[in-house]
Amino acid sequence: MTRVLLFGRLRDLADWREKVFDPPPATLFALRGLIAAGNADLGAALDGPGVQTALDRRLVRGDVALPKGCEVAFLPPMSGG
Amino acid sequence: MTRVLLFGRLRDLADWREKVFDPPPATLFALRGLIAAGNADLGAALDGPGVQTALDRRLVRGDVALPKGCEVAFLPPMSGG
Amino acid sequence: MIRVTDRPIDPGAELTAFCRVRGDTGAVASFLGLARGKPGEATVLELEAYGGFTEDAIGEMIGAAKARFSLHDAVVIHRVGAIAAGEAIVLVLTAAGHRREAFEACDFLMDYLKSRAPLWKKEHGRAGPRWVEPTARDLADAARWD
Amino acid sequence: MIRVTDRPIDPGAELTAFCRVRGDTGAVASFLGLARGKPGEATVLELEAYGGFTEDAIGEMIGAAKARFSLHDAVVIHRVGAIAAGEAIVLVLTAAGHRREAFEACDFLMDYLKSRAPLWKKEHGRAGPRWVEPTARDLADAARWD
Repeated sequence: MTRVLLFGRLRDLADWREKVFDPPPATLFALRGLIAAGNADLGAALDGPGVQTALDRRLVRGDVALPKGCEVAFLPPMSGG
Repeated sequence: MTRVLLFGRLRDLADWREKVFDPPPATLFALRGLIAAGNADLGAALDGPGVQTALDRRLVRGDVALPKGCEVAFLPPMSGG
Repeated sequence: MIRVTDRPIDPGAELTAFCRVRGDTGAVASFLGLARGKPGEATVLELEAYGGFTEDAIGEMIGAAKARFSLHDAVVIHRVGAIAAGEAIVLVLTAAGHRREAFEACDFLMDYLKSRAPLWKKEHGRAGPRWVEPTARDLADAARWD
Repeated sequence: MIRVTDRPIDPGAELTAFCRVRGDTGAVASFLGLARGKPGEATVLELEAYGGFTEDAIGEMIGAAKARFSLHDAVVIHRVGAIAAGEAIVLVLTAAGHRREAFEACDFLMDYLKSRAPLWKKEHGRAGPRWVEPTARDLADAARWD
């Protein structure tokens, strides 16, 4: 299974904050495809400017393999204090 | 009478902090002459760089008349907090 | 030290604690960011962090600030959750030998926090909720240090 | 507000008081100058003010800072008399709408206090007493605002 977290305006778009994908998608792009299939607006927002992706709490770029039991977080532009 | 105050290293040079001159000198330069006559080192220090003079708590430059019962303070370069 | 908390921040108590036992420190700078009240409006801020990730990212910037400005110590305390007008959002404390380093490090950390720290801020104002993103000024301020 | 005092300064309590009732203030910056301890040396500072004159001069600079940086409020508390290592010498607090103004005003007031405020500082160190005058850096820092 793969745990997915959304933050900021992505969460409002999705109306969920946390979701478990099981069976787990093999790669990040596969996961994004699944998300976009369920919610096209959210899928488009994940491709938007400034959205970063963290895999097991480390930022990643492009497509990457998703290890078993990993956590993927989608981070919209940060707004700080 | 004229009340004279010294601050910082001027006070150490003079070994007084406050002194009353009575009869009062008519002008600032007359006062400085009296001080220099009593202590040449102090007189020279009053002419030193960065030493300012306050008459009744306002900075003055050059020679000025000293009103009755005034307070003259000699302020060496300031060192702040 | 970094602390992300949903409890109110007590800036005075934090400053007192930070000032304790400072041998060669000559300068302590602080910055406190407050939720601004808008006249006639009951604005509430909602701040969100990514537990662990946010602390790590801010902790890394504190380390960078310590090295860059030769700090003796630095603390960031960031509030999350619902924050009412007038309440403290963020407190940054820096200690250094001299004032220039303490000031610049505090400024540097705030610029980072306002534009690049993993925190998301929603403003519940009269016009309804909206997600706040860094202003052009915030981005320009942060770019000064690059 | 300016206060020159021969009593210890409690920076935390002052910050707490300063933060009370802040409607549109989004930013509070502070700077605290501490008497630095030198290893193996019992240094004592002795600070002297010219009662009234010193408060007026600093008060004038606070007014200038308020106007120049659109401050909501500003406080300077300066200790005089004998000050032991580790004790607070000066505390500057500034409140503004945004952080840049609060930081710059605090920086500006400190540069003024370190080089031009009517205060005289004597250091009683291992090498005997000496009057401290502004360093080249202090003078250059202050000249940034001219």
